Amino acid sequence: MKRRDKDTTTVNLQVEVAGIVLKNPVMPASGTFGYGEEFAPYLDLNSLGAVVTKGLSLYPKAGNNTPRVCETVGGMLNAIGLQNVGIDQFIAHKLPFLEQFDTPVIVNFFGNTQDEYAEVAARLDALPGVAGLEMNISCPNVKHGGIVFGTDAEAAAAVVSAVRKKTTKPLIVKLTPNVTDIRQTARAAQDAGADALSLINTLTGMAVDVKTRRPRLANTIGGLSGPAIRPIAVRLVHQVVQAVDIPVIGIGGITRAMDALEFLIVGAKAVQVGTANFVDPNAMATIITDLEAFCRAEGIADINDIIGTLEL
Amino acid sequence: MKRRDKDTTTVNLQVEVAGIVLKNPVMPASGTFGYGEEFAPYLDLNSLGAVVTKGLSLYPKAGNNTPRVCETVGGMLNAIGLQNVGIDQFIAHKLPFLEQFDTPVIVNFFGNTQDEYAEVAARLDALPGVAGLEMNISCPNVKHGGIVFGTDAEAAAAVVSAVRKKTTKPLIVKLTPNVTDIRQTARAAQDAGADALSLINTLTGMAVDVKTRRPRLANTIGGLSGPAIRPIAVRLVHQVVQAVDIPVIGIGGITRAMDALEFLIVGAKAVQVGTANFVDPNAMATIITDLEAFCRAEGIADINDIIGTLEL
Amino acid sequence: MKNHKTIVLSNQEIAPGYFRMRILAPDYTRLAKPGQFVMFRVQRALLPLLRRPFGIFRAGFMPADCDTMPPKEFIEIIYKVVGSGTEIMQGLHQGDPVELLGPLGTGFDTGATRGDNILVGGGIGLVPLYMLAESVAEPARTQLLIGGRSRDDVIAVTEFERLGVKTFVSTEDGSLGDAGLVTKVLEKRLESTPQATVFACGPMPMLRAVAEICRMRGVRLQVSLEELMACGVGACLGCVVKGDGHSDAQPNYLCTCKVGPVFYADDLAWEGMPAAAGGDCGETP
Amino acid sequence: MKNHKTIVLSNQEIAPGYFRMRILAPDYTRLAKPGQFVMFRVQRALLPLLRRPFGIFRAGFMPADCDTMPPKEFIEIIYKVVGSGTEIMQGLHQGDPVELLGPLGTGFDTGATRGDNILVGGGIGLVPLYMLAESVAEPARTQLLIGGRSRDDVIAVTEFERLGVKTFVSTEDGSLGDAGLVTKVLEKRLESTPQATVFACGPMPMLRAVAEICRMRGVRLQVSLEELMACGVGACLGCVVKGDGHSDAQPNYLCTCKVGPVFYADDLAWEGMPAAAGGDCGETP
Ligand SMILES: Cc1cc2nc3c(=O)[nH]c(=O)nc-3n(C[C@H](O)[C@H](O)[C@H](O)COP(=O)(O)OP(=O)(O)OC[C@H]3O[C@@H](n4cnc5c(N)ncnc54)[C@H](O)[C@@H]3O)c2cc1C
Ligand SMILES: Cc1cc2nc3c(=O)[nH]c(=O)nc-3n(C[C@H](O)[C@H](O)[C@H](O)COP(=O)(O)OP(=O)(O)OC[C@H]3O[C@@H](n4cnc5c(N)ncnc54)[C@H](O)[C@@H]3O)c2cc1C
Ligand SMILES: Cc1cc2nc3c(=O)[nH]c(=O)nc-3n(C[C@H](O)[C@H](O)[C@H](O)COP(=O)(O)O)c2cc1C
Ligand SMILES: Cc1cc2nc3c(=O)[nH]c(=O)nc-3n(C[C@H](O)[C@H](O)[C@H](O)COP(=O)(O)O)c2cc1C
Ligand code: FES
Ligand code: FES
Repeated sequence: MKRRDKDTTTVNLQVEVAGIVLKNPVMPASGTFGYGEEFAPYLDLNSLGAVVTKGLSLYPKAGNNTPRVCETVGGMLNAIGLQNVGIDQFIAHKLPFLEQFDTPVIVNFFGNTQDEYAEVAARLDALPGVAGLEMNISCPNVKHGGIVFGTDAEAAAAVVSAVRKKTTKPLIVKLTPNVTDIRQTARAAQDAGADALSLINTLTGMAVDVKTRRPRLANTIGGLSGPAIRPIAVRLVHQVVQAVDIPVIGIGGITRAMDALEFLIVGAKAVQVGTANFVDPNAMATIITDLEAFCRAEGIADINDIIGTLEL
Repeated sequence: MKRRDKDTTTVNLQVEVAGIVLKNPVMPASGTFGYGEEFAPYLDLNSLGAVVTKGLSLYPKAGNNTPRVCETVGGMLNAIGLQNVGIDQFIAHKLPFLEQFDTPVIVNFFGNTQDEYAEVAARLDALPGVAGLEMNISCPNVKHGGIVFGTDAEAAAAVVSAVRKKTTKPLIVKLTPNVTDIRQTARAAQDAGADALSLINTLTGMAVDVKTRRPRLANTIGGLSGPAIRPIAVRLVHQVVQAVDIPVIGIGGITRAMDALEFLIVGAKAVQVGTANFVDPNAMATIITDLEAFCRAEGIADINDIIGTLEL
Repeated sequence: MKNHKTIVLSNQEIAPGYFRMRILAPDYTRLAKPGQFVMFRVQRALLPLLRRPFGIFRAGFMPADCDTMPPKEFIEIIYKVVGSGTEIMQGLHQGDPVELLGPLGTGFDTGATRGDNILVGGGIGLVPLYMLAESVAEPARTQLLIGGRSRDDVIAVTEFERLGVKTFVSTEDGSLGDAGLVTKVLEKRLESTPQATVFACGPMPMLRAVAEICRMRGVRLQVSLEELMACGVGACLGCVVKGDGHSDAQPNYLCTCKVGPVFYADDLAWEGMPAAAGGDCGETP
Repeated sequence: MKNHKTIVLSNQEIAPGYFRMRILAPDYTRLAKPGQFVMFRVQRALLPLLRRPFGIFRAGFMPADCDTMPPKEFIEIIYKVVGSGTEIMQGLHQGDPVELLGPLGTGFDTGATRGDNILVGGGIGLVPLYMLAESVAEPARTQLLIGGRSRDDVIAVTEFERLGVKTFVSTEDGSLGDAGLVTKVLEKRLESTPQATVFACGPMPMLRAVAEICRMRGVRLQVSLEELMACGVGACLGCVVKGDGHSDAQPNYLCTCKVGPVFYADDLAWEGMPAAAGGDCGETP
């Protein structure tokens, strides 16, 4: 990646995921890119494969008490508590901004109950400016004792089915890594009608302030993200790609083109960049440029030729 | 920790785990300290709370092909494949060395089948030089399609019961973090007769060499350890401490006294230091000294007064 | 608002544990407003992973390296070494590559500085007050109250004095200036200039006390807050503080990085405001 | 065998991408044997996390800083910048704190150097051969064959020449010395000195070819290998290579860090020997 050839042979970076055509396989991970506008001063949103919004719910959500974030070795914990403006405000104030760009908008969403999921999906389905839906199933099911939808194959299947009924738009189901066998939830989501899967969401973690003896997050427990989790994410994507027939989007600890390539090689059709956006607001632009340079240096004309080429 | 008081008030660092009295709560994690002798030139083995050996099996085991290790951000992957000299050689050549020291020897072991676990336990039970047994249940059950014992509460209960019948020595069961709800395997192990639990073993991970498109480990998948995983380990120890009545030993990414204290505060009675031994062969000695200095600086006379003092 | 890949121009210890770093920063003299901050990164480092927020102490020009070039634009930050990130920062040298994201946030409402001003800085909290002092209409009607634990924590006083601002130093241990808390000085100064507007930055207990003093006297107060930040640009929602009227039922969270770091005291919910606690990314032993 | 918390004495680029670092290293002149290595750490860094193994180029004394002190004992390593760790190393300065674990491993069997010796170094593989050349009984009967991709990869030749060793340089692109592979030179030299013992260090394809040449001619060969290492002391079992007679049924794994890094070629299973592949800890973009 250090050598940047002067060579200008065109490299095709375009990929297709669940019917959504992406200029390139790089998009932000939900919750790390706000509603897009926060990063517009630093990054040309037109250069991205897609924009993925902060997770939306039916009603505005205030989120957790602070502290909400804390740094760990090679990563960070967050317990934002899914703070978001809610679907009405999103439609009124956030979506119009994103519609200016020639970049597909993927809306990440969640609910506290199955019905809420379905209702948000129905609302989003009606919006021409929305190219696809990403449903975050790493949320506690309020009606069923707070068990996380995504940790149980049956619950996952049920909530995905409910959403599937409400939308004909491309539906991406975002999986949690906090399970014994992710292939079970992956297959359940596929069978319930998902058009694609994205993974991983954060790993559950915790840190303690030794002086005060209190958790570093007000919520005690939070989600671990960043380069520290990349090996876990690559393993899970590798396993899921083998287990399903629908496209997979790889997420977890990507900071460089090299990292993105790990996911593409094990079979992800696209990637999402999360925590790295905080480290460098221009990270995705650099990754896209470097992916192209890598292909050129290796004599690869089409990035699709890299996808799933892991040699075992 | 920077201020090192000249103050020489004695601080009690002694703790007891499952009937084993430890001079201090710090011991090596299995597989990162060989059979002790490898580190003897760098560290006084008498200064440790205990020595924990590389995982032993009934017969010698050759381990995996290379590459077996690979560095990741804030951590490392390993797929050693449980290479070990086997119980006979251990008794003949390794244990006598360890018996020279005034430090309890905890023998980590595993089997390919439930019967093998039981047989190794029976052999170890007969050895006066062995203070306790730590059984690693993160191994595939060869007789049952290779499903890892420790990922299924029933299988875990069965194998722990089988071992419990063969030994009256303190029995520590080492849990895998690669599960949806670790409290289930923790309770299963407790109910099957474990005297203590230790956690976490490594998280399953993978890395890819982008140039060759091959996994960085010959075994494709390996175990992630090191500071990167610490937040996950602290969370799991926190959860298990709430769920069981037997003592818990905290493991995962400890490199400093501060890290050890996180585990003690959430309720671990002792800790194991793994990957950090590679980073600094003297790491455990420094941690012990710094734990004492911390207690002194905070006016704590007995380290047991720190254990489980998390404020929520 | 830009991300500059730039370099360190100088980095000097100005008091035990306090460093002043000058960084090449094109456009900052034009863009940076009093009270704004930057997200600082040691370039290419993944440890620490996140950027560190620092107030802009001042922006200025220095002579170019040779005649035919334009003068160099810089900012200065002053930082206290408290953890892994600042420890790495103290080892940086001239020419080392770093990144600056900024200028960020909403700074002081300088429209409010027309009459008498009292600037209250606790320890390192003094930093964002310098550009504010530079910007006031009548420096002679501006008083700066600096508080610190001991003499070693009182920094940059001469810089303020050079602006023509009246400075009052107090230390908790009495090793410099008046002995006692800076809030005691504030109460005294408010007796002579009760119409003053107050601007404060410092540790939470100090800010809380200042807020109480001002509230009791009906004095307008702007405070600059610190919160743990991941992005600095309003995207992660990690840095929120509770706004006025916040309740569990009717939450009112405000981003410190966007709406702040400077707030009117009236716009905040002061009860239960936590002291900004540092994280720990595991580098320092 | 000790872990020294010590400092860098100097660190200079000796060819494009190749650096020579001198490190304060008490006792190494006495303890270090030819072919041994150290595990090097930039002190307190958690990124890179693991130490990096480097051959000891030489150990020596330098004058003390003042008359009344004993001379300073040092080692030198020569390293090529290839990844995240060596990239950080190239930025180190005199006085920077580092850690050395060593001397480690089993070096060359120097008992075998009595007659004619041929030392074969490929690129950076030359490093461990210097102490070996220093130790031979008759330097004049010792030949050093250095191979590199181009002239920039041929380092430290003059140092060897100063020892009175005959040196033969070859480069693949012909930019220095003979054009072609070092193995071609080896075949020629073995014609004139067929009784020689061969000592080789370099990339795996070179070593494999050297092993084949020696096996065909019945020449005794010692090779120094590289493997990924975590601990360097025989504890992690990460660094194994397959020993002679290894099979899946009868595995014979040998620790490169303990039994090696130097092995008699006969003691190794050469089929399927993998080329040591670097890891990647994610720092370099
Ligand atoms: C708007 C703003 C302006 C600031 N201006 C200054 C300044 O001018 N001079 C100065 O010395 N400090 C200032 N701080 C505090 C400074 O950001 C922290 O001291 C610094 O981030 C500590 O980093 P560390 O790695 O050394 O400490 P660690 O404790 O190792 O840091 C770990 C994590 O906690 C965060 N953190 C720790 N302390 C604070 C804190 N007080 N506020 C916010 N985040 C924290 C770090 O950014 C990092 O993410 C400011 C903070 C904010 C929010
Ligand atoms: C016994 C021994 C002696 C060595 N002597 C020298 C020497 O004198 N000069 C020199 O330049 N190099 C030498 N090497 C190789 C040197 O260790 C690697 O080049 C170095 O570790 C690369 O580190 P990095 O962080 O820059 O590369 P990265 O690729 O980022 O390293 C990532 C990981 O892979 C390991 N690694 C990468 N390449 C190698 C390699 N070839 N061998 C072993 N581990 C590797 C690193 O140690 C690290 O754990 C020796 C290796 C061994 C085993
Ligand atoms: C601050 C923060 C907020 C997040 N919010 C959401 C969210 O609203 N919905 C969601 O599905 N994932 C959310 N995530 C998870 C990320 O989208 C991503 O899956 C995870 O961070 C792993 O990727 P990374 O290692 O590149 O950050 C959030 C992550 C962070 C760090
Ligand atoms: C090289 C290596 C070998 C290991 N071998 C074993 C083993 O034989 N038995 C076992 O129970 N755990 C083994 N482990 C897991 C460690 O004991 C420990 O649970 C894990 O590394 C997490 O701790 P750490 O982050 O401090 O390294 C091994 C870990 C490493 C890195
Ligand atoms: S720091 Fe991310 S929203 Fe303020
Ligand atoms: S490097 Fe650990 S055993 Fe050789």
